[in-house]
Amino acid sequence: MTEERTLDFLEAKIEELRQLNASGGIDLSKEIERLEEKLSALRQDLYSNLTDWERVRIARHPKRPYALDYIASVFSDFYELRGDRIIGDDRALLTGLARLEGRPVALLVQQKGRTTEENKERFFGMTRPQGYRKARRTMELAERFGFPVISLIDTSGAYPGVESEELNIGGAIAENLQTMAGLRVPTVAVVIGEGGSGGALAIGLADRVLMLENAIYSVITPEGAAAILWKDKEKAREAATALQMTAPTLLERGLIDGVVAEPLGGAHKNPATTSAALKEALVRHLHELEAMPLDRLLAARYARYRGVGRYVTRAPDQP
Amino acid sequence: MTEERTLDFLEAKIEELRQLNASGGIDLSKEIERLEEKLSALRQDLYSNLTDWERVRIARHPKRPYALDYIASVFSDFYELRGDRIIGDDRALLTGLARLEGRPVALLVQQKGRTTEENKERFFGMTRPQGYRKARRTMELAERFGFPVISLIDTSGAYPGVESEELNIGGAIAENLQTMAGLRVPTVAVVIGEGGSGGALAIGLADRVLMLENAIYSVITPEGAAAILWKDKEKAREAATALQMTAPTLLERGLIDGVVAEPLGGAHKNPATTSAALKEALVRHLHELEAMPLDRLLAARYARYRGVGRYVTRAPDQP
Amino acid sequence: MSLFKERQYLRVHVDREPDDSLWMKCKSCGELVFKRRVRENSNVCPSCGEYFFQTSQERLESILDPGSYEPLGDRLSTDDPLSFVDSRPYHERVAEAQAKTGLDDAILVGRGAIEGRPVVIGVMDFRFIGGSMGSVVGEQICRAMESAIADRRGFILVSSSGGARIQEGLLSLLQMAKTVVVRRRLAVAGLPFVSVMTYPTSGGVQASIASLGDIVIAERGAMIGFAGRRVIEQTIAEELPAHFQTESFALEHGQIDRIVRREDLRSELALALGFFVGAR
Amino acid sequence: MSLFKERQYLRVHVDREPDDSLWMKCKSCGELVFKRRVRENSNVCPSCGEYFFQTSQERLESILDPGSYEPLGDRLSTDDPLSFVDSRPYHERVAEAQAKTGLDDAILVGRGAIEGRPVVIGVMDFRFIGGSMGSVVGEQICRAMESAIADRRGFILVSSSGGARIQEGLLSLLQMAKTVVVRRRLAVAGLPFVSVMTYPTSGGVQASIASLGDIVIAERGAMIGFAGRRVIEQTIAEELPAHFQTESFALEHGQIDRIVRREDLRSELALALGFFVGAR
Ligand SMILES: [Zn+2]
Ligand SMILES: [Zn+2]
Repeated sequence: MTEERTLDFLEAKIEELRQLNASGGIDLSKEIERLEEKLSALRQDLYSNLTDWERVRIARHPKRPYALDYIASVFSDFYELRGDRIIGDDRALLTGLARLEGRPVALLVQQKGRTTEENKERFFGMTRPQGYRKARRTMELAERFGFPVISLIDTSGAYPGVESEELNIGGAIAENLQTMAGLRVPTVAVVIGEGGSGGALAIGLADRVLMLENAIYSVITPEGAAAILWKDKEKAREAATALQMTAPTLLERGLIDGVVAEPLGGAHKNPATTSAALKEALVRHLHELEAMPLDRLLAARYARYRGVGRYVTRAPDQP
Repeated sequence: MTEERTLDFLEAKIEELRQLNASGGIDLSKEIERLEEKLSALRQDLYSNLTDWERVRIARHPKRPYALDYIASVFSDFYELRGDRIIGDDRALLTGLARLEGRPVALLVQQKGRTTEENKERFFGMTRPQGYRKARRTMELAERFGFPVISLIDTSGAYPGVESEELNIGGAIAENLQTMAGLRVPTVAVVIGEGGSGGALAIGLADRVLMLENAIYSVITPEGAAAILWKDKEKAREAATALQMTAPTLLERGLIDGVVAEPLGGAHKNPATTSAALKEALVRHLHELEAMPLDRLLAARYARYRGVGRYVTRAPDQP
Repeated sequence: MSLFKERQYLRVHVDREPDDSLWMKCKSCGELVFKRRVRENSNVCPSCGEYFFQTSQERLESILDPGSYEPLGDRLSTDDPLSFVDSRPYHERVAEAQAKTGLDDAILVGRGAIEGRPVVIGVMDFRFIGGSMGSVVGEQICRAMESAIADRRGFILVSSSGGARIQEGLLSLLQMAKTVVVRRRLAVAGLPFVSVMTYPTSGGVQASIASLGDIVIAERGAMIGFAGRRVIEQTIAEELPAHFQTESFALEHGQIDRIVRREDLRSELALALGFFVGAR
Repeated sequence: MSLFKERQYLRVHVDREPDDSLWMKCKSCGELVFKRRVRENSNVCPSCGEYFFQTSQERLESILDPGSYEPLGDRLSTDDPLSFVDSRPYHERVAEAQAKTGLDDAILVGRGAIEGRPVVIGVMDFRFIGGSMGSVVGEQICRAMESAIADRRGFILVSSSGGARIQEGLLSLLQMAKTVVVRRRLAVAGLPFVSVMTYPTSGGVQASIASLGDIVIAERGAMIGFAGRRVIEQTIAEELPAHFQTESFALEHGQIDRIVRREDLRSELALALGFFVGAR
């Protein structure tokens, strides 16, 4: 997206002209207006038909708002609950209580780091078993007190390492799925950036699954698929398309329940409007879920996941 | 108990005489009979009024039957279930399914080692967090399928070490207590040797708590109490008495529900009769518990533990 | 504290071509062994004890009582929901796998009996696109558990899978959720689920249904883990422990209940299932 | 990854003798500080921030809204069930502790409010035989939780205990079970329990009620652990890590939710309790 930089440059120039104009020497209002129209048209052109790969890049954009940004803008009174009570406290998956329009909710959020230091602490946003077990503990707390559970998903995947395997990361993910399958409170999961495979699903088996417009959600990273299936890491772009991992496509496929609009160019272009849209979506979906009697909620959750899959029935005598 | 050795020596001599007699040279039947009467009287004398400290020594006797011995003699089809699904598999606390008179039960047993090798593997019979968490997992399995839970307790205490603390051994014990408090199946715990403090109670919060006649059950080891309260490790004997940790006393105090008789001199003198007595007691208590409707079982368990404690009410104006 | 001497994974010869000879040469001990004898011996070399790869059909044969197997309901096949093409089209891969294995997809499910105990069983087949779980495998596992609930039988799943079926995209990831919601129903119904992990049980299968057995058994020679060795080596850039992700590694780290020899699997399952007969 | 710089435990001066002077000298910074000022400041040195020991009465004062405290029901005292004598008789130790502290045993329980939120609270007192839990402490904790259930209030327990009261033998061990069965009722009633761990929270208290909070908070300077340092050093014969069993150790190892400064404890508790108002 080198075009993106050109547009940013043009925007800066317009701003300079605007200041010159304001200083009162000459009247540039007309010219500025025309430049702005041009800029707007170019933006529309650039961003309205994003390729899948461009969305992947936006989903991973270093300036993209992370979970804690939404916690600050969408929720109030975030009260972090730390530790799995067994081994440690993962900093790539945070949990806690907070308020959404005054109403208590439980949060499970995956948090990437921005600095090298922070990335080290947060294992580049990859969740370890400690994080999944903490999430499960917080889910159970939420269930005890009737708090809805909201997950904000943003990880390239569960952390692959010797310690993760020693601590049974697969088992931890499986147990989370089992717990979420039976949780007697409404659950909403939102993929805010990267929804990376089992590492994302481990907090994503929810009544409603939403995605930000430029988030991705996939069984494997494009790079991983390229390496395994194309035997060529350069094919990530093709893989991204083939895997159908973008929000609009997944909504069309019926695999998610809603797409939260982002400003042109991505959430980082205007975090405030993104937060507002996210908040509106969360409130609306929770409102619908809370109107459902518990048994209907659980039955709907069951039906949703029981029904996922595409296959054909073969004739008994087919070879 | 040096007298014990004298008696063992006498017994050996009688056996030698019996063989001489059998070989047919001379008739010693009368003399042998008299010696046996004498031996029996001496034994009765020595063992029928054991001091508390003598019982402590029997409870820790290196030849005393351990949990796996009872598993072999009291139960059939032991099917071990290993691993806490999180960290590891403790070898000082074993769990599994087995049959008691054909009926499936879940077992949680603490196992000491006999050889140096085995003691290293089993951490000298001291349970680690991995063991307590495995026990909890097996309890939950038992609950799902309606299997009664039988605990055989034999530990000087939970393993005190850096790793234990890092893995939240206190939290693991607490969670076991909470799980046992609500377990929707009958539970029986038997102290077969040493019932060491929280490390024992962690599998001991049961509907029925039994002790073998020479087992001990205490808030602290006699040695620990001597060091802390008497500031003198040599006072373990006094501490053992003061702490009231023997089966007959605890039964009298109403803190346990039954004492399983051991042969004179301790279970190791005749493991078979001890096993038979243990089996009879387990079958009888389980039979009684299984006759109770679940709500009454849980109410009785609650009342039992809610009611434990001795205190007086002070007048409001007392200084 | 491994039960067996440490080793790399046992060799798995998945590409055994069908041929008509009556004898085969064991790649481990070099002996010529009678093929029928090998098959009757659960595909374990009668001479040296080496495990040969077992197809799902052979696995069923070695576990179930003779003649007790009865496949479940419909034959399902993928409809290539993403019209996926990588270095070649997915539908071609599937057709080839079907031709090679005689299977519709990477699992066989059916009813049967083990030493007289009625069960529903699913056996995954590594030959079929690495035993990966896509829509068909997920659906068949669910139908098997539903059949177990309907008939009040125990459920056994023998896993052999590299993980999710990439070519079905997010749909395949969601099979993890799908199998788990049904597994929960099996638990609510009070029926036992014995998970048998074989070479390999990994990725999305290990991180969902396979890890949720009431009892989890690993076959000797199994590979058990979530992330692939290569992915981990790239991430941490260090040598992996010698027995990493072997069945003894899993046992040592508390992830499984037991390790069994393949020859003993049948009696092991009968023993385990016996406890649950008439359970609540 | 400690939040605070590593240190040995903060000094706890439990044997502060009552005296009549208006000023005291801070043992940490050496400043002469006005005693009333210290007490109003949650027993934190206004000059250097050092924590001084807080009695249970002072703790209640610093947490609860002024004038809101109302002790619960009966005053209970041990009846020395074992007629226990070690280097001296237990009943003498108790009488001395009662005289020294003005308490009946090692805990105060009552009703009160925190920033207007009604609670039931128990505060243990380390001065009374090391804050150990015998029959009285166990009973009072249970009565406090029962009162919380009756009034539908949240429950707060501030722990400061070396563990079980050895002098009451098995009875004191069983207080672990007793507090836990009642804690379960509190949970079933849908009422929150916030456990506050202070210096020290160890042994049978840490291994039962204190670890079972819906939220577990550690005060800065807390010591948290099951086994005593000396016991561990004897067993493993090695140096313990510098921050072993500190609150930052507990946080790092996932055992607690949060660390709070004593000055912030009141607002922290108000914030936490706020989430549960009107919860199911
Ligand atoms: Zn061979
Ligand atoms: Zn100072």
